[in-house]
Amino acid sequence: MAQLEVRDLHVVFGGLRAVDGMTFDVEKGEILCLLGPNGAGKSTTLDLICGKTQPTGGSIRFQETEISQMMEFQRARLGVGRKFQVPSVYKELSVAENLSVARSMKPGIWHALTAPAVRRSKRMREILDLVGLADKTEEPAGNLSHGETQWLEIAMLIAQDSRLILMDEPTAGMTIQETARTADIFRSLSENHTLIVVEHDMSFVRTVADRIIVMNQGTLLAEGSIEEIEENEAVKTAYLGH
Amino acid sequence: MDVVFNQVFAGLSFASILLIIALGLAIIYGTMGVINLAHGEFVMLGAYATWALQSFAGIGVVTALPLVFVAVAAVGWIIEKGIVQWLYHRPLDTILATWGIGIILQQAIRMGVGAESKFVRGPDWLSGNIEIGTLVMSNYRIFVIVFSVAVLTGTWLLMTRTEFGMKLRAVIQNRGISECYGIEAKRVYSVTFAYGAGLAGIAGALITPLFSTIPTMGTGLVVDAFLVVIAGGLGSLVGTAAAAMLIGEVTALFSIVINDTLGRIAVLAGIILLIRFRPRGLFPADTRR
Amino acid sequence: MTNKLSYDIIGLALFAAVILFGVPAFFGYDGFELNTFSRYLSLAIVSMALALSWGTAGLLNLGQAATFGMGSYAMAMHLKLKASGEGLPDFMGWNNVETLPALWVPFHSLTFTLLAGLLIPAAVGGLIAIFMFRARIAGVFVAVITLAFLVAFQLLVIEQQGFTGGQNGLTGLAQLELFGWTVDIYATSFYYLVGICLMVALTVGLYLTHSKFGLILRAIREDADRTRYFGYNVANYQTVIFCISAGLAGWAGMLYALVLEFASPTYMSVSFSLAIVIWCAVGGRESVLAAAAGAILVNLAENRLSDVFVEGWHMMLGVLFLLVVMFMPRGIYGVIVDAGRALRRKGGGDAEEPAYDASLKSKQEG
Amino acid sequence: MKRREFLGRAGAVGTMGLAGGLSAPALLSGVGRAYAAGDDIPVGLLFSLTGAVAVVEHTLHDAALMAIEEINAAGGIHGKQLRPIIEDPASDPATYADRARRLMIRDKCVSVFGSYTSSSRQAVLPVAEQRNNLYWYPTLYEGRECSRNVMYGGALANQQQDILIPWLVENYGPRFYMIGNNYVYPKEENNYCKTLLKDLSGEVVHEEYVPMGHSDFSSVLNRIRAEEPDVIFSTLVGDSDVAFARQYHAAELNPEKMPVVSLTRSEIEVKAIGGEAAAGHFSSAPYFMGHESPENEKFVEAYKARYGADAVTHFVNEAAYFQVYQFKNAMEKLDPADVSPPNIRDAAVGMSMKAPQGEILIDENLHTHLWPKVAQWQADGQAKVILQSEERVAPKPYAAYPGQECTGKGLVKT
Repeated sequence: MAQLEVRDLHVVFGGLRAVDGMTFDVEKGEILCLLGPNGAGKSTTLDLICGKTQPTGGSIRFQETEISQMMEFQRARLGVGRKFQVPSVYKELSVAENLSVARSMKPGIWHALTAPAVRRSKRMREILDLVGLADKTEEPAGNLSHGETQWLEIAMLIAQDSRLILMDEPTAGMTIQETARTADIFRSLSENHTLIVVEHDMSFVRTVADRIIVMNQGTLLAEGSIEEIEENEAVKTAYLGH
Repeated sequence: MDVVFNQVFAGLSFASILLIIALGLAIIYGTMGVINLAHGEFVMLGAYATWALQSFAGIGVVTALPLVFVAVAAVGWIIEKGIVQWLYHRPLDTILATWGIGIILQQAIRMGVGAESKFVRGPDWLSGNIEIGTLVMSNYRIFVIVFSVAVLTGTWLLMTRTEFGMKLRAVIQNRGISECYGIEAKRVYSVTFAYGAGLAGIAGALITPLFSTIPTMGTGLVVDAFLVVIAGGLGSLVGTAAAAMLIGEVTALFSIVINDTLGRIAVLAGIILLIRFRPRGLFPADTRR
Repeated sequence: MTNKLSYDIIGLALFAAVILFGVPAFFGYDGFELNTFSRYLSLAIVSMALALSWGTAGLLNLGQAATFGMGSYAMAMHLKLKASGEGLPDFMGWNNVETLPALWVPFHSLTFTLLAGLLIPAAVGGLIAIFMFRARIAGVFVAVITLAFLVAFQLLVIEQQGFTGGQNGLTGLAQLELFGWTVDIYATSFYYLVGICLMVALTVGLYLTHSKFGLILRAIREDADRTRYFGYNVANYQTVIFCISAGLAGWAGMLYALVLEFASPTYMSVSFSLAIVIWCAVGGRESVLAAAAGAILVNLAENRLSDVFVEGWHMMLGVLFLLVVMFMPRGIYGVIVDAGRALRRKGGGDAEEPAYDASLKSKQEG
Repeated sequence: MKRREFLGRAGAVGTMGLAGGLSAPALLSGVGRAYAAGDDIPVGLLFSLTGAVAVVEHTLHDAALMAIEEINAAGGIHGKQLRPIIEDPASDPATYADRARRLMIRDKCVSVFGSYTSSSRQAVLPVAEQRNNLYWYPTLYEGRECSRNVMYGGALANQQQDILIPWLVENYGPRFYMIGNNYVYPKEENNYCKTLLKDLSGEVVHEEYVPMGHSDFSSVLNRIRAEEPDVIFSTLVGDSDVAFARQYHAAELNPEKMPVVSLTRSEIEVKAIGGEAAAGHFSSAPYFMGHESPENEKFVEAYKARYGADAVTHFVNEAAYFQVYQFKNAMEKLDPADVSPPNIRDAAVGMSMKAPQGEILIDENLHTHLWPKVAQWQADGQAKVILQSEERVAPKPYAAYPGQECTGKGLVKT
């Protein structure tokens, strides 16, 4: 049984078939990269999995549970995490508070009512060290640089500890060094987590991807390892415009 | 049965007044997302401007309309320039700021003109009624209905047929991109706010001969007008017109079936439900904001 | 965070010292002055309740006066029944109501009344919240719906004269008897009762804002969608804070009815509801302490200035409010925080704490 | 904590009320002083100078203040000047309660004159009773109240309707349409009217109540058209009354066929309605500005001299005026050492005086014996008295409720 099974997924926006019959599996611990030209439906696919968008048809099974009709927070509680294209940290909250929000093993109200806003745990310390924000815990996230904001967001994903992490262009705007470091982190993440990554940076994809799916006009165009994809004629035609 | 026809007319009359007030509000809200709680005070200013023109210059209500429009639009323009434009990124705070403006305008009138009700004469040539069988329609109210339709049409033409309207719609769609094409969004906002205020002024001028002209006259109307705007759908003129009609008629008909108060409560409850289940209103405009 | 917590605890202690010891001593335990002040204290509770939903969770509840009014009516109903003895409350007779409505019967009991004044507003607030937040209504729509609810509710209370006393409200009330103690509203003990209620409310408010619950609410205020993807049921969080805020408002309403010795539909008017918003904004919506202080300060100013500037007072209030919204969106609290930071920067340099300037940019509704 | 002692008409001056604050000579602080033990007699004036009812209450304030100054100019009471302490309750019941406490507790006024609406009287009542003070209330009201701490100067249902209703039935017909604002006064007046109509075999074709401040009467007028009543019996107040009268006129209904008979419309509402629209309709009250008596001539003249030629007197500010004189007469009967609110009350009972409306008397139930009149409005905004009660009518606050009576010992159930 694959960890995530997507079957014949459809969504229509005002006549536009944004995702049109996607079927694929994702195995536990895998890093899957989604490629495709703009408007191919990559981000929409992530939206459908995390619940931002409701599908018009098809099924999504996560760890053998049908999740396609669930609310976002219910999916999140099952272990589906999402990082958006636009960095979305809480600018008004401090770094430590951001992580505390992200650390949501017990998202219920009763727990929230009895817990302090920030609990300084060993795990938190480790995560902050990992992303290099240990000396900025009290800083409001709004004051961080663009790169630091990206790191904070990744730290939040680690803190959230989702089994399946959906990422939309995680390296956008990063320097080469930062990208490399991100790749390292992804590799270490995939020991315990499954990742689906939408990414344009091919060198990054080459370093991290276990498997690649290429999408075009809402459908699955090709699937396979990086080498297989680079050889695929259909991909060349559609994606590279030859 | 006679009562029903007369009530339909009464509802139409109420709807026409609501429409003119709501139009200004709808344009301001649709364009800038500003909940203008001072709108009722613009209506009140229009009424007082009419009163002043009539008592000091002998100008009749109908002749005064363009002057009142310009006067209240000018006030709106100043308020936009001085206060509202600084708050566009804080929509919740515009509610509070415009409430403050409302208090100030009301108090200014109270202190400058006095709190007592002012008397404004309706135009003589519109006094009297048209009677068709048992249906009695006041000429002045017919005039208000016709005028409101004219204002609606005029606004629609302005939005769709003029360069300003084109710019306005462009800014509503996407402010950033419009500015790249050389549209001065700030200017468009000022003019729009002034236009909306001017329409409220006209509404005030039209209702003074019917109601009492007092500093608080606008406060009650603004809640209704707001609900019209939201029920109609953001930035949709057709929606605003339809919602005004609906609310006017439903209020009028409820008021004979139950009574005025319960009718009003029922309408309020209906609108709350509408917002809940159709947050984009009856006729949402096809814009992504 | 711990810093902030310790400041808040110091703030609460100072506040308690001023209210419980400073004020009575300043007025020489004069019954009239303390009675006037206990009115402000009950208003401070409703203001801090608004700070919880508005400041913490970003939900501008323009219908706060409705739940406040419910509390005041609950208390007044009990005292009216007490004053009427075996008979019907007088106004029911005037409206040709022959038997005591079922709604009124349980208010014979003081325990029920005290619970009802807290729980009925909380339940009503909760219902409205569920209604709105399940549909993900946010931003200005929350303000509009709560405002419309307030208008409708006040109309209903005035309309149903036989049950509510209509325009005149509930008057001619008995004195409250609390565990054998007859409450004299001009006594110092009554002032302490109200003062302690305020302190309890503030403690609850501070606890909430410093708990993870408060943190999640601030996260929701900033980005509700993002918070959902962390697994938090946003609607539930919003509903709970709305309930708590409404319950506290109801409690404040009960005290207010005691202080003024009547309940009136004007407690549920739009202008009163917006006055609560003004107090909260002037003090500072982010802090329950500041919001409470704002209510006391504005009311004190009104008391002292409104008979000097009879007509001008309303104008001054409007201008003050406008200035606060435009230039001090965080209220007096914001000014103090900024000043404190500037002072520290000047002195130490290392303890630099960055500005939260962007902090009040509410999210534009989509 | 400086206090404005003597405001004059600051509120009406229209410009900043600052003038009022500055014109305040800080006299002695009132705290800690026994009743009237000082050099002057502190009395409270509690009329709204701002807010929704300020238009009416300001005229009450003006009349009461004029009476106080007349008394002071004539040498005061037992050589002591009256010291009016003015508070503005801003048309808000909560503020009435607050300001009443200031006057009765902090300032130790021996009496407070104030207010127009029922809700404001109700807000003042708890403190007046608790402190055993005296509240002089000049307004017509719904009755069914029997407080020993309120001096009621206005007309009760029986004083407004007993001569009116039979006359209407006789001259216009028995079919009444009742319209009023939704609160206790209109309901009580209508209850009483219905008992009168029953004996005259009249009928009520429709009875309805609109919210306070309601201003669109299209539906009401449609119903009136459909019902064609003989009389429109109105208890609309303030702005609602103004809007109704205007719209009635604009709808070209005929006052000769269907007159609006109002218990609440006075010169002040007619001023806002416009004489033309008010002409031909009726009001019932114990006083109209056009009433001919030497006392009234003097009152109107003084009032106009003080507040301008277009100022109007009406049946509520006449009472606000004469109540101050009733207070003075009672005070004069008392030994200065005995001055206290309950003693003033006891001294006032049974006392009669010549008021602008005629010779009036304070009943032992603290209400006033008055001279009911019915008047028709003219195009010039004045009322022409066309029917006057031949005798002074005693106040019966429980007239519509047999078995209950308000006496000098409070409410008695028989």
